[in-house]
Amino acid sequence: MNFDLDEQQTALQNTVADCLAQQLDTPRLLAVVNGDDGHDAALWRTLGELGVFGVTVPEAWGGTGLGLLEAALIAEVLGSRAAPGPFLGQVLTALAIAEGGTDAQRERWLPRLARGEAIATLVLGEPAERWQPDEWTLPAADRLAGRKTHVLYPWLADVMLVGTAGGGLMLVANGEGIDVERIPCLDPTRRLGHVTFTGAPAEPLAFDGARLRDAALVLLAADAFGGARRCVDMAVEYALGREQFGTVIGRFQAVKHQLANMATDVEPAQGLYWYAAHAFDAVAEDAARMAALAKAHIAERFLQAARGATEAHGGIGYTWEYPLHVWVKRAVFDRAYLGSPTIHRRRSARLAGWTSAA
Amino acid sequence: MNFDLDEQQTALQNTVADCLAQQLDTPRLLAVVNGDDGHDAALWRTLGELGVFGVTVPEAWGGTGLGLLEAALIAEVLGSRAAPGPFLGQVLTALAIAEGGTDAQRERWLPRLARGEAIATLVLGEPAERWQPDEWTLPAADRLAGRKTHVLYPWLADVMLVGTAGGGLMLVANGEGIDVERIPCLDPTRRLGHVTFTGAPAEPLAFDGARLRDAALVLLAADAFGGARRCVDMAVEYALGREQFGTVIGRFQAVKHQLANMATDVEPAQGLYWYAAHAFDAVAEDAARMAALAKAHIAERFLQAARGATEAHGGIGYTWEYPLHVWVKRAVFDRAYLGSPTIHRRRSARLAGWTSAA
Amino acid sequence: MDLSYGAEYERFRQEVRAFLGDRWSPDWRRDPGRIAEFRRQATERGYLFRNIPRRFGGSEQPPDVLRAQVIAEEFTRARAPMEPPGNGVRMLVPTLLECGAPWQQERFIPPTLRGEIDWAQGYSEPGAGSDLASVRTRGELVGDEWVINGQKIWTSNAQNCQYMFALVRTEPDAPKHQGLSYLLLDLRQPGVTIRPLKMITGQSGFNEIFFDDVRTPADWIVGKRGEGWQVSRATLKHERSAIGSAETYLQQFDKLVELAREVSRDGRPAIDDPLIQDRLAEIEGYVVAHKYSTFRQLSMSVNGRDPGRVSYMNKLVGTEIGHRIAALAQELIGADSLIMPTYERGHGVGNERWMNQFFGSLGVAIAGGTSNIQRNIIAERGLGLPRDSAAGGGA
Amino acid sequence: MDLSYGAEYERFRQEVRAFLGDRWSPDWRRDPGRIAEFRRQATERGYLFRNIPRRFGGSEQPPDVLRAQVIAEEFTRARAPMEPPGNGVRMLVPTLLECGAPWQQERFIPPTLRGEIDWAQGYSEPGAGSDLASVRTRGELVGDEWVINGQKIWTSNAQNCQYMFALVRTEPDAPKHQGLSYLLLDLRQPGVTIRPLKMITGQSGFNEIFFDDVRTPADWIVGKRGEGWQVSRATLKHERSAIGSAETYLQQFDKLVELAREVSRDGRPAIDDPLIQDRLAEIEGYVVAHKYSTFRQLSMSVNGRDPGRVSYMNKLVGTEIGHRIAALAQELIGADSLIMPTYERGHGVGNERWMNQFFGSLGVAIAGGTSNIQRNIIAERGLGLPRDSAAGGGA
Repeated sequence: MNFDLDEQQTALQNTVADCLAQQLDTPRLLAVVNGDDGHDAALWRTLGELGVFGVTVPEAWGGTGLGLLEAALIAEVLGSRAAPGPFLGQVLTALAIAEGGTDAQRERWLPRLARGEAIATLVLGEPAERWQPDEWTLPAADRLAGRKTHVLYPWLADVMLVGTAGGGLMLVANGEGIDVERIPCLDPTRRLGHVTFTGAPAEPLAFDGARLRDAALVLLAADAFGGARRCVDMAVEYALGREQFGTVIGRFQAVKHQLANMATDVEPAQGLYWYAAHAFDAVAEDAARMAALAKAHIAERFLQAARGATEAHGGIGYTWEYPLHVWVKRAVFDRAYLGSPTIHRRRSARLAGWTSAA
Repeated sequence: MNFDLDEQQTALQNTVADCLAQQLDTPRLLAVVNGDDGHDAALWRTLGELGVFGVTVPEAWGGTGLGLLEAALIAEVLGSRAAPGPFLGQVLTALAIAEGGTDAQRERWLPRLARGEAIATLVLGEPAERWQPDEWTLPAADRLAGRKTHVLYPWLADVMLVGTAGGGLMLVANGEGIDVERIPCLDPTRRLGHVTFTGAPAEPLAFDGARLRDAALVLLAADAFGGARRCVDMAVEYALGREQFGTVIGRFQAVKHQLANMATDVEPAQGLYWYAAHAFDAVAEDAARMAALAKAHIAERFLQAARGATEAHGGIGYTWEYPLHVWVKRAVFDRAYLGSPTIHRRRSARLAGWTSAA
Repeated sequence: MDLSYGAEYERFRQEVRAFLGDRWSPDWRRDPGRIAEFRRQATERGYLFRNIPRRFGGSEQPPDVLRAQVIAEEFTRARAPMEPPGNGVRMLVPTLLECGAPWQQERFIPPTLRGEIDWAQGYSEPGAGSDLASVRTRGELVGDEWVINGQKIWTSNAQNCQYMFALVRTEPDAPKHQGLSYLLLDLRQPGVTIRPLKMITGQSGFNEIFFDDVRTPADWIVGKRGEGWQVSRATLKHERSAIGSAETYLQQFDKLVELAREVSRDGRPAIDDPLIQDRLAEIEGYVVAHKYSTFRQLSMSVNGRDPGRVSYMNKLVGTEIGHRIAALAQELIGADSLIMPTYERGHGVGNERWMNQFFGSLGVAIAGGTSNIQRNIIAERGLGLPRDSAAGGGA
Repeated sequence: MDLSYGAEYERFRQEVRAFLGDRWSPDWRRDPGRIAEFRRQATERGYLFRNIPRRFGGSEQPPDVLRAQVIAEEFTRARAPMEPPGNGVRMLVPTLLECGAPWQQERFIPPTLRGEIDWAQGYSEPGAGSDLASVRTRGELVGDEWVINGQKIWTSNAQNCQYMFALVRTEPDAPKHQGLSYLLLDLRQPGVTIRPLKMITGQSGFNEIFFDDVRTPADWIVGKRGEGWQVSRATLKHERSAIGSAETYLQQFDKLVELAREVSRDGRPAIDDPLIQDRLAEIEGYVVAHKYSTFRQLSMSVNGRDPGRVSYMNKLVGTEIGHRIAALAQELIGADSLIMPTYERGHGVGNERWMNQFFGSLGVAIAGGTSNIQRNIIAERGLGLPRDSAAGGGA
């Protein structure tokens, strides 16, 4: 038994972490936060050159052909650094095309997606909280017509992976018959728009929408873990630097215990998202349930850690220029996107057969 | 507006508090805890002489003719001191007979109940958590036949107030046709038995079982508040006396903040039980709902405070001779007796009309 | 125990209500002239500035907590303005009444009450948050003027304030707590730089203020030199008691129940979900307890009885309730929590307005002394635990 | 990442399983003779006492966390006894291996491993709980014997123990931490009074022990005079790492789900109640996270990588999970929480057995350093926050 990362996985995670530590400093992050687009094209290119977007693309099409675990390891790092942009849809569209696409679809999209030259996004949500595949109502058709909501960066997308009634997926190249309405976003690093299809040409893709949702839940959980741990780290760092009453506040026992409680709430969750990702890749019978549990559990830990870190900072943590608020808002995003924790706990309970009817 | 106690109420509460502070010291409490009966007959007589049991009995029958609020104020003090015995059934049976009994019933029971010479108990629960009046199944009949559970001190009772199918109440004088089975009790200060009726003669009593239940919930809430505050006080006292690392532990900021959090969780609840009792006496439309809310809320506060106080004490709080464990067990009792917090919150939600059907 | 106000107060309530009906219309809410005139009339009737002497423009009423409560209820219901918001009325005026020189009282209190001058608070500094005694902004007496250099932070609304009351280190050689003075100063002068701080919400409510040889007359000092710490604590007391009212949370809770009726979960109204019902009732337990706890405290104060340790806890109780409401609201609004709320006061804003309550609940835990400072106060004054030499622990 | 054990370990598992099938029957669980013989054989095979040299009766195996894990899993499944429980094997033997004199190792380790002698722990005193350096029990060297006077508390199972290892103040004039020695002593002598402490559960697991001129040979000291504090901390390390295993909580959680299937709420199976489902899933999040967190730590240790700060948190994580399980269990068993559980190991006990878990969850927060001590350790060693001069905060 070896529930540890191998050298390649560790190296991958470190590479991305080092890159972001160098490139995405606070001024650059705040530039994105304050910008209109919530996107940093130069950073996106750099990440593409590192191979971040090829992680789920087979080698034959220019990727590294790894699994969701590797994508999740990257998502943790992106969460830790509050990296902006449409990563989620990028790697998952590639995953779906790699596993379920025709050779023509693969040829058309995978090499460009792997390099980050084309951008992909997931078009899943529908009005009134219809996030889950069995709730989708958009009719599957050669030409799509209907409304989808809360799409990440639809205005940047070259290709959209669209969930349709019955839980299927279709591919839509950006072009005619697509209206995008941008919405004011709480999380400045993951911008959203609603999408209305008015006859957009669509191709079927043989990949299960529920499995795509599960993968997305795992990546959100990984992002949340990275963010939560970063909140703890920021609070610790602040407590070590901030002086009050003639001593650093990190020496006050009440502060120490609050930080210890925060860290203890967060740290074990690393194992949970690792396993959820591993189960997606290798333990089919656990995949759906662990994805739901991980997203529900870790998103709550993140929001709690973000809240705790803000309180630990006092006033400065409430300002725009000190970037902690970005993580607070990412925590809100990770919690709500694709359904709230109680929704996924309820799903998990159903998947576990927690009913007297069974 | 005057949401404060008047002089008589304050004096009543102080009198009982002083009496218990003098009489019910730790050795005497532990004697009851270690005894077979869970009852202190001498203390019971003393409380009777003080007029504690006459609080709900009209003056014409030897009581002071006060309301549930006054009974609750006493219950708070009893909770604070972990006073053992069948107080709950005593004052509520008297209340029910006073308001709903015939003159013959009043004459027969109230004077003796007021003095504590006769003991009364409530016979409400039924197997499988059927605590609530609309769940009772024991058929109302001249002679009762059936099983009731979790009755306080049935072996001491001269008279029983029995809940019957449909939510009514009947009076049963202890005697033929009553089998009592004592059970091992977690709370050593409120002992229980199951009661099986095999043709016990019963008289109807014109008092609503639901209203009786509400009164009982209020008294449990008051008891819980007294107990919870006492747990905070014991933890504070211990922190002021216990030295570690060369200083009293109450100087450690982590301990201070834990105690502050405990106290802050508990203290406002005093207003809640006051109002629930006042509503029972004077604001009919709020009575049932506030009783449910108060019992649910305060029983949870009590258990949390008891748990917190135990942790604040360390090992000594886990021993039998240090009496803190008695409050831990009373917290478990107040939480479970007559239905758990979530059950009463659900009732409260129904009573509030929190449904789309309304 | 009697939760009605009694005949006398109900008569008074009718009187207030009639006055409001006559003299106020909610349409005037953005008309400063109307507002000023209304406040003048309301003060004349004894409804506003009740504990401020008439000679300073107050109404000098005998203390009567219940009348004050009735006035607050009726003004709120009529959406009529009460005393002007801001630090002037809330903090400086009580401080001047307690510690100010007569000329200071005469000169500053009346226009402050009339809303003609607004005051910025100059306490916190980047290196002195909870620990105000660490203030480093220096004041030096040069001739008949104080010359002030340094920086303040967390001053709200400073752009619109003419004056500031500030803690300034004037005795650099004295021990920390004895080296401060409480100075008043005019912000409209060269050397004052005001820099708005954008907050988590994107709004800017607070500022940094930089002082570069800023001047104020020698006698614009409240109390004596080196007494600034004590003078400021008189004000802090007012600030703490001013925060937190059970009524706010009751209203928030009622809106939360409404929200649960409006939104869906799993395809059904959220209000029908047993999980949502339980969480609502759990919060209601805290909200109703807080409500009657404050009623109890109010009544006991009226009766001259000590409400006990709970009086130190009100702010923390409110903070916790705000957290609980924010958490459930986020659950209920679902995807609307992804939307940044706008700050218009109109009614067209969607459920994302609850995210304002979320940010507000975060801010409450920080404002006016962090929750950790509150816990110190509760532990020491409420529970009688010993003071720590290092009394901090906030941020 | 590979959650299977791999062929080598699966072969090893088969070997262990075959051994257990041959040499152990659960019917022998109360037969001390059979147990001792079984342990001897299992040690010979290298399954027990793996990190103890052969010359002291151990099996001296190369470190292999996965083999250890396989052994634990298979022994648990077969309900076969592992190393004898108690302080001797768990605390004294590692201490002697690290700090003991050769003759002490030879004399005390072998019979302790064989379960022939049991040891009481003599650390805590009424005035020295978390703060062991405050120990006041005195030891004076009189001739060739230590004469010991004082009192110890929280020694478990002392009635059945022949010996004690104790912290005793032998250098009254030295600074607090340098005045203690680590002594071994025979409890079966005049002057030793053992008084059982009845616990919250009604059972007595712990004792007070009084010493009145109790004697022990001069060379029954581990380490040098005045080194007792350091010697005892070597043992504390073993104690802390010994507490808490995710497996326990997984099993408790599975039983909790079973319980929810068995009991009713509102006339329906509790498992169908959305509120119960949510609380179960909430706990499951913590339990599964803890499970894979420990898998991760185990694997990283095997791989020679540092699992990081989480390794300081395992006990507190377990304590919190225990609390959560206890709270939901109480909700589920309803009126059965009013019943005092008995302590028979049979299967006839009703749902009130969950109250044992409740009391246990309370005890865990206290045992082996309170949760506050754990928080100090996490903050200082895990997060790198500074040590406080007053490092306490427990009880």
